[in-house]
Amino acid sequence: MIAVTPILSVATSVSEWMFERATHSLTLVATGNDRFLERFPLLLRDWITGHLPESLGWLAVSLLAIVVILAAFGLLFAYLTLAERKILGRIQNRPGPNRTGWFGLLQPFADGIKAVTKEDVVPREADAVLHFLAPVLLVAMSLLGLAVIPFGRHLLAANLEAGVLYFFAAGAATELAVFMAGWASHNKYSLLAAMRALAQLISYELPLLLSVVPVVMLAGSLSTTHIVDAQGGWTFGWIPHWHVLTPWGFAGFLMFMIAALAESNRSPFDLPEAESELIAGHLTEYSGFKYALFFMAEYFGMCGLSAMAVTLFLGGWQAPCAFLEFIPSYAWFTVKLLTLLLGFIWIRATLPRLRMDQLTRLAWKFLVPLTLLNLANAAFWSLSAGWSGPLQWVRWAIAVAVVVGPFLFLGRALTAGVAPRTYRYA
Amino acid sequence: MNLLQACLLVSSALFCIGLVTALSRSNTILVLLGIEIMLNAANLNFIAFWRFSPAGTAPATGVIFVLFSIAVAAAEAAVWLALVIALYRHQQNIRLQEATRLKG
Amino acid sequence: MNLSFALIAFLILASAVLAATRRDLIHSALLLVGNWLGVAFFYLWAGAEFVAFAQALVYVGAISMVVLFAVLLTRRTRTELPLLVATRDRVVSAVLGGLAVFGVLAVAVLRTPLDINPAKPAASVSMLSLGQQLMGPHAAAVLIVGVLLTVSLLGAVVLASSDADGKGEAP
Amino acid sequence: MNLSASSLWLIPALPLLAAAIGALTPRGGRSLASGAAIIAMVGALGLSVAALGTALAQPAVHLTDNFTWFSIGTDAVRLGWLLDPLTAFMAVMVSFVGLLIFIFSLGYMKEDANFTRFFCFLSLFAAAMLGVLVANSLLLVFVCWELVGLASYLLIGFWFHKPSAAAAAKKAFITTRIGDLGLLLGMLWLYHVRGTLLFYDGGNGVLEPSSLALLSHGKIAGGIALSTAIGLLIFCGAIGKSGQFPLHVWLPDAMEGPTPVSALIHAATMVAAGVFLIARVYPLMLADQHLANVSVHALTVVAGIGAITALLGAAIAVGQNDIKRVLAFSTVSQLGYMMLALGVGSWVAAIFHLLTHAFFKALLFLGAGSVIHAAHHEQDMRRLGGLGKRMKVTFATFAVGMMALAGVPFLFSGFWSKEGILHAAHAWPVSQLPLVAGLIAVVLTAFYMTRLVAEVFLGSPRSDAASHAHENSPVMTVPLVILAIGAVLLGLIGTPAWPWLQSNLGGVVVPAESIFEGPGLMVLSIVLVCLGLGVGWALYGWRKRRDAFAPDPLAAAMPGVFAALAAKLGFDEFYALTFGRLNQLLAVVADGLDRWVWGGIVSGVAWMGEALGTFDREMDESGLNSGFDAASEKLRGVGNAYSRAQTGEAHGYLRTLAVAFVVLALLLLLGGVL
Repeated sequence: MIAVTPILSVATSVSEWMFERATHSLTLVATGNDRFLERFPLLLRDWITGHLPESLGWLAVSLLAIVVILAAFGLLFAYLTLAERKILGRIQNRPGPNRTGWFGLLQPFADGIKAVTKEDVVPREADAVLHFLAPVLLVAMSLLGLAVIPFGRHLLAANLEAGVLYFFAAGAATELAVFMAGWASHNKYSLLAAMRALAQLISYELPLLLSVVPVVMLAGSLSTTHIVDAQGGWTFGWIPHWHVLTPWGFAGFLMFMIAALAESNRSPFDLPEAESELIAGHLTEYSGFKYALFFMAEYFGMCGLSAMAVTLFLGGWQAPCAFLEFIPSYAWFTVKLLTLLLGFIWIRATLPRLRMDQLTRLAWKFLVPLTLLNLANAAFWSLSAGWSGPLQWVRWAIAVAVVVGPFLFLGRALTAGVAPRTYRYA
Repeated sequence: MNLLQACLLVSSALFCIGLVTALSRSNTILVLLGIEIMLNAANLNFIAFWRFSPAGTAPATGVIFVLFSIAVAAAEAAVWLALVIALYRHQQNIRLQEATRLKG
Repeated sequence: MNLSFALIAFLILASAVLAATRRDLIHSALLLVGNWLGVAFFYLWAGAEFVAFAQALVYVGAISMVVLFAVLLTRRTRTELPLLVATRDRVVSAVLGGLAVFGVLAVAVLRTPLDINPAKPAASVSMLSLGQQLMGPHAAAVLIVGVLLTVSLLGAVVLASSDADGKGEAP
Repeated sequence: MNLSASSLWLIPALPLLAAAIGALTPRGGRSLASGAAIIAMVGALGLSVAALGTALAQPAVHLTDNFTWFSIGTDAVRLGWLLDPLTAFMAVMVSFVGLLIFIFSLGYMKEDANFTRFFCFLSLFAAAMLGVLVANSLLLVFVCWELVGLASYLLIGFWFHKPSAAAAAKKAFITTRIGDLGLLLGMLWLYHVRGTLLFYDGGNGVLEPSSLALLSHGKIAGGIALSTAIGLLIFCGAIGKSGQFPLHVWLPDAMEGPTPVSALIHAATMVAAGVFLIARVYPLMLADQHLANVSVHALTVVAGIGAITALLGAAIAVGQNDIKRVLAFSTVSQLGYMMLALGVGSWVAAIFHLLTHAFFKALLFLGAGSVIHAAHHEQDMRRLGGLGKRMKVTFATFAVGMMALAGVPFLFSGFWSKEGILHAAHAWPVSQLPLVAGLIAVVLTAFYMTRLVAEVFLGSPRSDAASHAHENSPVMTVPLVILAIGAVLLGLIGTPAWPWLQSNLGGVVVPAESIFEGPGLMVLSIVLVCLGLGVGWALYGWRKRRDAFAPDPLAAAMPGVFAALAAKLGFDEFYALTFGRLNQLLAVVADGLDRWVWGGIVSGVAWMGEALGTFDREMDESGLNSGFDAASEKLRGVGNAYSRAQTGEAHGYLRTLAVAFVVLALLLLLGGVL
């Protein structure tokens, strides 16, 4: 009863609200005079919805978007797990899964079948309702953010004026779900993990949002489409105007990615599930499909944050060079997204896990001051937009100095007295 | 009864639920949560009045008021977390009716 | 329109009532999060997108965390305390007081003739104009809120920090 | 390459930025501080060359970019940047010579603990000097001028733990301040008369014809024109900065600073500022020339001072034993030449000599620095000797510098620029005395430079330090070689046969003549140079000094004259006895006034305050307090009664609030107010 009411209510109000958005984006389509490949998804959609009566059109459009996102990211999730296992294996000098299907290509489906058929164990002392709700809520919340990501020139589920804010508001609820999982399990390791997760998520929420603010400030909009449009165009036809290619954007991108690593509980920030200390953290008392749901949520969160990073800093679906524009925009988006996701996997294979105090120190003493400075830097960048001639160089020099100087200074100050580690008996 | 009045009634009911929570529960955290409910009820009113105000008046005052109210609520939450922790450290529990040491 | 309003109102009120009556503090807190989300949906229904997202971000993302932290940091055992007689008296008086207030408010609301303008478009305030208003006529208030947040954060740290020498504890 | 006047500020801004970086660098960041300084100078050089390109496109035009600094009432104080060939040539010279000196310092100051501070100050020095060059306002010039003074103070006193260095820094600072007072007065007067200090401002600047006509019309007491008075006051500043008689005394003492600093002061920056300033305000100095019935022309004074200084400096240099002091007095003498050239009406010749002098004097100083560095800070030429065999590069380059300074004919730049000055003096209608003084100085210059080279590089080593000296690293010798090449080649751009520099500097094409312009004078000066070299060789080169304690041959011949020259003609003692005494007397009077008169008044006021306070306190305690006590008791009683309502229970308060609200609302509702 408790669970059903909010979901019903959410469904109605959100769908009504989506209706207005969907009609809005429908009008946007007709003006496109680009290539066939670019419009192909839209044509497909119109062909499908064309069979339905006019009054149900908006519903079909919304449902179609949801189904496509679910299918695409579900498949991406499946093969991302495989890719992660394979890549980690190669990095650690072992083959990785290669028995199921060609090169192990059927492994994800085997895993899925195994997860579904396993027994769903709920501890006797556990809070049954919350224990059930936690994974559901987690997956739902990590999917919500994908609605505002422009996957291509015309591929956007909901064109919100406050899209960036919506993304982070939707993401905020995942912390709650992690806590619910930890608390409902009635297991001290789970609870400890939940506490850790809370502290970590609160700490990194701040730099994450602060590194986004410069982008919003420079683009002058919270709408994801506007932000991508603001990064369009090229200098000399081959240097794109992506935010990552400015001093503040580069610094902001790096800090956004660090905070995103922490927000999605990925290594080296995976303290809540540090197996050497906490068994499996908040996942300890979960098994079967619920366990799989947690994994799904983690990968969805990772995909969502990476997609946001692509949108905010890497130019979204824009092509890197003018003459490469013939390749459809969603292909470019996919390439950038996959690059970032592979970066996530690579980092997991490379870096050791942080300690709790190092984790919070990194957030509060390093990232937060740097992001604040970066905000001032972006303000300078926007104020000095009119400088030209030799002043252009001065502008770059100042902006780079504001990024690099504090980085060196803070880094030195924080590592002062910490000698480089020596492994005497290793 | 029109829609605005319905909104106002809902917010009044929410306010009273918050009030009852704050008055009846002995746990300090719940008392403070009751206060948060009352704050939300007030915000509800602002938005309701803004939504149904006659066209052409007061462009976005209600929205801006609620934004500031939310910001103040965030500040308040930080302070009351500290208060609860300080209270807990002093009397080893967080029952509000026992926190009477400053009585004259 | 009215159906969704009724559902949202039901969500808001039901979650608030349940939160007020649960024994388990964690359940109360989580239900309250539901209540706050309901309020966010109400804002969305009313067309105040930005406020709705801000509400979700601040209440669901931040204040709920603070609540859960407070609960976990002050919890001693999971066993519930017995209901005391003094508590029962207080509950009764509280419910009576609450009903009285609600009665007064309801009468006041119902007796006031209120003109409404349902023809008003939903999202009448664009993000740009909102930002210009905040940075223009309300810039001073934004600054003051910033100062307030900083001061309250510092104050909270001072309040919650344990006294280093141990002498600051009350006797 | 082109650089507009509005971007001109970047030239001084780059070294200034480097100075800021140097100031913020901790002691360990040697490479950061020096790297920033050198990169900034390279940048400034590049920009200066670009500016030169822009200026040479239209040599006769003064490109300006003026802006309002701030406004008071209806008046606006305006500053600006100025780009003409004078600015551009000077900027190229300053940044190029400065760059080489910076590089040399890398080696020279390698062992110093305060390496980063040194480069910070050097950059500040260069920035201030470049600021003087690009300013289009006397006010801005003055600001940078004083910054030059500050930087020189910091650098001369760089080794402030040496008492002599600290004293020298103070002396340099105070002496130049005396001149600056004149400059400040002249500036204020000019502002009072014209209401602006911009040089060129589209017809309204102080150096433009309308303003000059106004200034030369006005006459003041003593029968001199207004422009003469202002010009002479501005010249006071130049006297102080450029070490002219009678304020030349600080310049030799400035040798207490590290040698690269001496090179920078003497070659490129500080002393050049004075000559540059006069060249900059030359239209103002020239404004009174057409007046016949005045008692004195400004330029006559300039020429006189220059001639005296040229002669005096050359004479005193003969009697010095410290390498750097000889060079210092030679600078005094050469600056005298430049002033002389300005005075006799040829500012182009003065700037030409300034440019060539910058190269060979920087070369000589850096060469001396190389010697000093190699000989473990031995500066007394009697204790050196025989270094030519051990330090071949230094010797060769130093010899080039010496010949350029002495004016050895045809090949060396100093010859051409000096010839230009002598010809200008010869053509001066007022008097031939400056020419005579210049010719005597030519002999003396050749003589003392021969002495210096013979004593230091020839013969045999006369101390341990000298016998163990060896050549320095390339970081020090390469700048020497570059400067030596410059010292030879730079003369070629200003020969009478191809007066490229002269034509471009003034914006008026100077017709080319044959190489041997005015053959009589040239032959005379060549003969005089040979005479000086010959006498020098006869006295010092023919029979070399055996040991450090042998008497100087000249002293043996003329003991009285030599002693007087060695004592610098007693200027320091004279000043100490007159101005120093006067100052002390004033200080005693001021001290007495402070201690007895003002101190007494202050103590009296304080005593009165104390007495009033005592009276007040007595009144309070006896009269007012009892009344307040009674009132306080009452308040406390009320408070006690009121505090009973405070139960300490938060629930209770909230309940009361709710009930009160209901009651109030009911009252309003039933009362029909709503």
